[in-house]
Amino acid sequence: MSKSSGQPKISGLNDLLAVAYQIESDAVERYNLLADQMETHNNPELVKIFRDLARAEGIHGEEIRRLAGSFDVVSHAREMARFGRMGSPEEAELDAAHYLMTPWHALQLSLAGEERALAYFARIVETATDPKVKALAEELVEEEAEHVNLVHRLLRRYPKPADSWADDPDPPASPE
Amino acid sequence: MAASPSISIAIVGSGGAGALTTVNFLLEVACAAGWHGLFTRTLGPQIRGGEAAGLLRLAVHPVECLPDQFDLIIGIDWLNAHRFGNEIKAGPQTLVISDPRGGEPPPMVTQSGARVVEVEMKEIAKSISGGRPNMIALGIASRLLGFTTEQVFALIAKQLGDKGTAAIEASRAGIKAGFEAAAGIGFEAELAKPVPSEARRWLLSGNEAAALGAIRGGVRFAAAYPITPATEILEWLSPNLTKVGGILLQAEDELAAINMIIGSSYGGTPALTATSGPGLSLMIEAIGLATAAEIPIVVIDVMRGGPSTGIPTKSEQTDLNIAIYGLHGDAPHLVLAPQSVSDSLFTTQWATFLAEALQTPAIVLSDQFMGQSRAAIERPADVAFIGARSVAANISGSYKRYALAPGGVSAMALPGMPGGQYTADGLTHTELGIPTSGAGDHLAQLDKRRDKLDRFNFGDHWASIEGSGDLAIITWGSLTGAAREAAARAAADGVNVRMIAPRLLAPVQPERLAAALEGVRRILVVEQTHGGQFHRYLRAHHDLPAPVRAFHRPGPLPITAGEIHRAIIDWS
Amino acid sequence: MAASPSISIAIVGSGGAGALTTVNFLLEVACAAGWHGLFTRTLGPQIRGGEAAGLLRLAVHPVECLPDQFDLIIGIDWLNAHRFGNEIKAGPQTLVISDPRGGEPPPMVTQSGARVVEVEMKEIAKSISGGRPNMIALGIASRLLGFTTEQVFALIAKQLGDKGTAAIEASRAGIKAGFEAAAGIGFEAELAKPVPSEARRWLLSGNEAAALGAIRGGVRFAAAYPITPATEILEWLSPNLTKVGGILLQAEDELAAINMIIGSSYGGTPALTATSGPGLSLMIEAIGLATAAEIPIVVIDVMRGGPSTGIPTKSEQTDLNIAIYGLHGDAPHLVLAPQSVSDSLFTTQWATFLAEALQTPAIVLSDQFMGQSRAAIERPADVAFIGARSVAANISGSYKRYALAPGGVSAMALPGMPGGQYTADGLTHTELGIPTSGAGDHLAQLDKRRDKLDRFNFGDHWASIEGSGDLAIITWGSLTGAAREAAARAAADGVNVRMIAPRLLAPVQPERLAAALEGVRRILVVEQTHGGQFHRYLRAHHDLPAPVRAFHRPGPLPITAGEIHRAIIDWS
Amino acid sequence: MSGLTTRLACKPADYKSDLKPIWCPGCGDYHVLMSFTRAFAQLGLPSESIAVVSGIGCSSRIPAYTNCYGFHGVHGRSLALAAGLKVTRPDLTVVVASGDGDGYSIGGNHFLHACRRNIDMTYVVMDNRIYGMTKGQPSPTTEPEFDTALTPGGTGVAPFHPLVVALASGANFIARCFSGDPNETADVLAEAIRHPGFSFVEILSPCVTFRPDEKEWKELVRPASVPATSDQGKAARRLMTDDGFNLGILYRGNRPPFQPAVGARDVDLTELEKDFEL
Amino acid sequence: MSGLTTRLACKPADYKSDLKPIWCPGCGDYHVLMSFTRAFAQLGLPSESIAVVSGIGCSSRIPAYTNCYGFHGVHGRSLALAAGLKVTRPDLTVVVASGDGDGYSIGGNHFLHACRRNIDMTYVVMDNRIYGMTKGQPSPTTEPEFDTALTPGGTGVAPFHPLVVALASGANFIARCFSGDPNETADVLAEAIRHPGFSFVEILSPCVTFRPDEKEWKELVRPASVPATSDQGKAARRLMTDDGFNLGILYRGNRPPFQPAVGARDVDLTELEKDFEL
Ligand SMILES: Cc1ncc(C[n+]2csc(CCOP(=O)(O)OP(=O)(O)O)c2C)c(N)n1
Ligand SMILES: Cc1ncc(C[n+]2csc(CCOP(=O)(O)OP(=O)(O)O)c2C)c(N)n1
Ligand code: SF4
Ligand code: SF4
Ligand SMILES: [Mg+2]
Ligand SMILES: [Mg+2]
Repeated sequence: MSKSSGQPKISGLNDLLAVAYQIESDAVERYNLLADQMETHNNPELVKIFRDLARAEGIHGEEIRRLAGSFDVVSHAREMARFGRMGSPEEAELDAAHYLMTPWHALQLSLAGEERALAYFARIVETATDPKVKALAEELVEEEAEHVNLVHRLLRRYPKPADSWADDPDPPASPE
Repeated sequence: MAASPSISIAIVGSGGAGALTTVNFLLEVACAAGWHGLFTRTLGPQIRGGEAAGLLRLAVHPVECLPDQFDLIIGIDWLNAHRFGNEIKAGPQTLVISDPRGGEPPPMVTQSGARVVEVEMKEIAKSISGGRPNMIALGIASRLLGFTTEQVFALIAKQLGDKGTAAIEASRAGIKAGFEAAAGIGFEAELAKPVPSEARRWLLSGNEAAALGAIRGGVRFAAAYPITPATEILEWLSPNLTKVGGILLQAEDELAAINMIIGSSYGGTPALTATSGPGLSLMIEAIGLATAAEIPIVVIDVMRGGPSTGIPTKSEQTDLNIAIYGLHGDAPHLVLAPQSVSDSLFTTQWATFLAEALQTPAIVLSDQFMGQSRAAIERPADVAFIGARSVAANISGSYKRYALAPGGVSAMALPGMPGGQYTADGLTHTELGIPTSGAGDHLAQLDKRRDKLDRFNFGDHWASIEGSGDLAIITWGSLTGAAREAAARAAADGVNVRMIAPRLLAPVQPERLAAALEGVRRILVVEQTHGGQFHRYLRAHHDLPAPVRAFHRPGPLPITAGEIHRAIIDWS
Repeated sequence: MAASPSISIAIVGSGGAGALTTVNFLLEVACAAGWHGLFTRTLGPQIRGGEAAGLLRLAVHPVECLPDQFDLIIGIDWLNAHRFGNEIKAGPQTLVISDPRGGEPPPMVTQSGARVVEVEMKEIAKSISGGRPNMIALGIASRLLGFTTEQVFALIAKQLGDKGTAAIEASRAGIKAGFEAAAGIGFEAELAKPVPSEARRWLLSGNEAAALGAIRGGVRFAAAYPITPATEILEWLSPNLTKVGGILLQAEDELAAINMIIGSSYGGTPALTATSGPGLSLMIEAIGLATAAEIPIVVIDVMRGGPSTGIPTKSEQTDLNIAIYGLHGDAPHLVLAPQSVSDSLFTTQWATFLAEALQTPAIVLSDQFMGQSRAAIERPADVAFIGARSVAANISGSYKRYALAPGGVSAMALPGMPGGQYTADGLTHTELGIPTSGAGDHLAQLDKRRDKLDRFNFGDHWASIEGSGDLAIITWGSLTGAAREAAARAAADGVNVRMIAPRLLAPVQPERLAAALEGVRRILVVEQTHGGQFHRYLRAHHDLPAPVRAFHRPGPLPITAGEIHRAIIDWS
Repeated sequence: MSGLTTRLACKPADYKSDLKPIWCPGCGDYHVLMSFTRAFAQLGLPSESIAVVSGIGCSSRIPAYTNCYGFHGVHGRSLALAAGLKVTRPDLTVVVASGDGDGYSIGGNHFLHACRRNIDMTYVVMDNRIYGMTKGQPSPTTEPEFDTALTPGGTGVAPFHPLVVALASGANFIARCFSGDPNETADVLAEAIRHPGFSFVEILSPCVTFRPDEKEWKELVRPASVPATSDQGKAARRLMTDDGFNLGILYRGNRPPFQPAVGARDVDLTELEKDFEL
Repeated sequence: MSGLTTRLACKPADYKSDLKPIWCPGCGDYHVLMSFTRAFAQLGLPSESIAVVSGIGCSSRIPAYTNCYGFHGVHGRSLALAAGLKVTRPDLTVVVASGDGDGYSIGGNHFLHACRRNIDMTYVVMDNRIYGMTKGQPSPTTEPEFDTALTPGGTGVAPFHPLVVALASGANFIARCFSGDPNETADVLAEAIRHPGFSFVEILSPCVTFRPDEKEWKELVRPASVPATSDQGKAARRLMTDDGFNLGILYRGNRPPFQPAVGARDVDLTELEKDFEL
């Protein structure tokens, strides 16, 4: 399927702030959703990882809100920051989730998100005409790059699991 | 403590922990060593990754019910285990092995007074390449139960043969580590030595047993619409019917499934469908058609918690009413209930035989507990109940499909037979099958259909009747095992109890029940319903010769021998 | 011979002869003159042109059952009339008017000892331009019954007003000719003078009465799938619901119909469907859903001969079992039965009220006899039973749809109410409506649904209780009228009989029945089934305090007062 | 069509039973009965090798009027019953008879799935656009403005397209006939029976009693102007847009019929026990 | 769509309940839930003015996961239940959620007739070509060769074309979506809700547990290359021949929705008695 998509149009600093905020808050929501799933499906290690990731993204979001000062990024984001087909760049892909997934998988998801966010802001850096927008975008690129590095570092602690990671000797259930 | 004739183990662990597989391994090891056993699963609402527990009871004799309490409970982890509530009863005698990294044991354990021993199963597993905590649990349990590593390894080699040597090695290492971890743990319960026996033994579920029984009885066509907890019957039948020249068709819904089997049987091929409460509801209209048109069919209803969608994964006996009384009009038909995993084979086979012999629908009331439990049983004997309906031969002159034959059963022409052409009909009909609204024909055909059931000699299989006390337990279905055990315990207390469990629920056998109740002075009716359906049903059709107490409660928790025992003592 | 309080007429004729219309005219003439009456039709299997008979009983008091025998039988023709078998009983007292060109009178007439008078109705009609033999029959009957030509002409003018003067003239001429033809015929039976009364009177069928009762009780939505003999309920409702702001939707099948009414009621609009046995069978699953999800609905089952397609045009009481016991799981719900054409209104209204008050399905068991008979009745009083379910108001905090309220009935939020959002569910659920398989929740909700029915005070309407003898007839439904008449006849013989006819069949009212049976020494259970369903049902739920005889037989012939009277005498 | 040997020189009368129809004189179903017996005679099938299966309705009364094996089942379920019969008795010729209420209203789901399943049988719907047996309620093919007691002023609901539904569901042979032309109908029926897989024949069969207006049909029907296609896309478009009065074989597919092998049955059942042995 | 006034500035989260889905992580239905809440937020509907009605299946669990009024009824009957609700409560927005088993197998008949009836509601089928809830049996859309325990080696039965069936039965709006694109799906859903009459949205929603092969769907789906048509003949041909992976609004009809007038209810009931008076 084509990965083209409608993306919010950035026509000023406030727009970028709003979009950046929205990206983080979408990511928070997504990580929390994944954490909920892991809670329901009895994978406590992953619950913790996703909650941590959500918390981290939440902190970024708050930073952006602080950056915006008195401007209400939250409602501005709701009005203009709608992403098309592939969704918000930093959202972890839901369909990659698995009840037996390991920290390595979670970090792969996170890495992909950070990389998409990095690419997204990098494109704004390239295309922006408004210097203030460009400057903020550069800052965001740097930050995302830092996140990418952080995830890479974390990944060293969690090597790729064996191919049998999803093996479940027990059969599925049929609750209805 | 002296060796006990039975011992019970529960292993708890959430999705992926392999709790169920472990219990299954334990069962197989025990069976290979000559013990009997019964294995039930209990699961959370998730399809994958839910909390799970395997409940196992091993014994020197065949096992038909769960224990009152577990002797050994192993928590590989306790995530969401509180959802099992009272399903896994522990007591001060219980030994609990708990992985401290697997969360808090639930109240059912901590409040029971059970002795809890912590073993870091996950950590131990990590130290083994490819190690899994459930193999540690298997090792622990095996040692505590008195199995040898050789016994367990032999099974592993057989079961994991196709997983490669690395997997087998990892499992062996895990089991060994489990054995070591169990070394210092005292466990008082001890299972008595198996009783040597020459009997060939099987390990299977009630659903599988019922399916095999149907084939033995002659079924060669099945129509399937999946529903929990009956699906396994259909899934077992599908490849196995093919092996015996039969066919299974997946239907679009239960309305289609029931009509498909009527079509098959009309054509001469004995046919079956299996379902549960919601599906049975949808089949009601056509079961009435089969009754009126005198087409033999077998409908297995694996009961689950009701009403409506209810609790699909748990057992109850609450489809008794619909099975017996559910058809509109006066529509006598057969209702039978197996009494154990093993008896599921016999009763379903017999039901098939009876349906064919009496040209009428037979509803077989199994339940989730019996249907989905796996038990080690002695191979059921081959019995002579093989469906052979009365088929018309050498038809000459005008053929009367619904002739008023003496026993009520008239010979059936099958499509293809010259001269036998008739139209099967759900309308009130004459002996020729022609629609009529005449009072005489209506009455004659109603009499015919009633009499063929009432006058048939069902023989001794109609019920299990055991013991001779003046207190009689009347129960049915999968509660028979628990009632039998309760009676044995009461006998040990000096209270003689008679147990009567009808396998044939309809048509009623009033003389036979009266004879079975001769001399009885107290009656205890035991059933797993909220409304006391079985009790009401007994009252409706029998003059019970002594005061009655009705002990009944709904699911989802199985009624235990202990509960029945208490009810006996209270009523003695 | 003294004037009799009731007199019965049957007019027989095949397709086109107008037998039914003639009887209807007679009924209307009699009603206009102040008598009461009950009119039943009986028909051959053809859709058009079949043999038909109109059976009419006129009386000074409201009529609720057919006679044992007819006083006057007019055969416009006798083509295929033998098919009516015993439906039109004649005896030596009977006068039969027969057209010699209409074929041989059937054995039921010729073997009865009845006096047969030949009148060439067809020939007489031919002599009149536009004349029809049924108008001759109308004239004959009218004169024999003692009506005047003016009375008959007045009706003709009203009924045929839109057919033009030629048609009216032809009819008048025919009637006059009939009067003349009857001049010489002696007829001993004489109907007593009507009892003057100020009561407003209606002429309607039980099906119409039930439909009006439903609307009075609050029904504003109906879903329809046609089936004999319930279709008239739906056909009457369709235009009439529109008049009161309601809607009728034709469904694709009964599965849809029942689910549609559940949807309507969930949204707050009281709803109904009407069907007969085969359709009820298909509704069973969803009635269970409504029970579990606590959605009030009303299902009218107009019973016909069963099982299966059975005898669609004839009456039986054989859907009692399915109505009471037909749901899978433990699923208590309401079952009610009207006792006459007139009572169809009250009972259906009350059923609607109760369903709404108790948030549960109500099945109303009418039957073909009551449903399709037309009767002159006194306008039933307006009663206060207007559905008003407990609706949640001012919801704040978390809304518990299935809260364990003291009476078992919890307030229902309706879509659109802020804060009341919940999901109705057929799965076992918590008070919030969330699916669960917990034993505690399951039991609590089963208790709730049982208790709300058991603890409700249904008041005196639960049964008709009449008389005070020590022999009690227990009966139900449309047999109440015949039983009442039998009791009256027995009283005339000096045998005092108590009649108990429960209008509320479920939940059972054991204390009330016990009180009603105080002092009784013999019990006669009367019902129209083959299997004795009602008798079994009474045994199941009540300790009947005296010896019981069960008098039951299937349809299609209605059970008469005479038969019940005989059974009383035999048992006294 | 069955593998039973055919009988020579069969007359249509050989396929009629002695039972006299309860149908109203003038009913289109008399013609349909005639077409049945002519088609059977044309195919020379032994009458005992044919099973005629139906539901409930005037049209569904047809089995007992033939001299074949018959099943007059419950309302709307004939196709399911026939499926169970045919897969276990592939030697029989199975013809299913239905009405527009029985087949398209209550029986709609089985129609979808019978088409999909493509078992070798012939499905005949006598469409009179009304419920005859229950005295004139609208069916799924009734015109939205047609007035009835149950739906005064009409249902307001558009009729559906049974032939397109059949096509979309996988029917292998789709034809429309008019009862008033029993010879042509017999030919199409014979062709439908011969065609492997699920054949669907919609027969316009007027109800003189509740739809006297349908007498006009004989003026409206016409043979389809183009021959049968086997192109599903083309057929879909054509059937979706036709006016319901084009007659003939309109679609003829070539999906192989569904027939699981019926194996030898006298096998040793102990084979099945192996899985269970300890 | 309902006439209730819409609320401004609704967030998708406002339409989610606290209940945690039992769905397997990775299941497409999580995305569908997201699309539901986004569509509702986009339309700004008060959550209490929406009713989500379903049958039984994994997909049918969705009502309780929204913060709307919900009905989790019996298997296959959601459309009928919803019809009774919507005609008597035209003020509500009614969305019906189903699976390919619930909707096309047991529920097939109501699908046909809901399309015909054209009541203003939106019907969403989460098609994963399998029975998820009962552990992997084939549905009407399952490929014939797909192997399952119940049908070893496959059913051998061709899948049917739900979109053509919908069209032939009278659906007024027909779309196909992919769960993996929840924004696009939300847009289509919002459009479907807005569209008067019966709107049918088939959402390809992979079952990771019993159909891991469906992960490939994201590579197969593509926006339809032509815009929605309102020409039934064209639509029939196009839908009959497409490969099942063309996404978007594929047919948009303009039949007026069916909604009998709901009149004033406080009328004098004695009016009704006139017919009976002697
Ligand atoms: C379950 C059930 N519902 C309803 C009926 C009543 N019924 C009998 S025939 C019929 C409709 C028949 O219409 P159609 O199939 O078009 O046949 P026709 O009489 O027009 O030939 C109905 C609704 C029934 N017999 N069974
Ligand atoms: C009457 C009835 N028959 C069968 C079932 C069992 N059942 C529950 S869900 C289901 C199939 C669900 O498949 P689908 O609609 O595709 O949903 P999915 O789980 O794939 O989302 C079945 C057969 C039931 N609950 N009720
Ligand atoms: S009612 Fe109509 S369909 Fe039925 S027999 Fe008469 S004419 Fe034929
Ligand atoms: S079984 Fe399949 S459809 Fe059901 S929740 Fe799991 S992934 Fe989803
Ligand atoms: Mg018709
Ligand atoms: Mg599915």
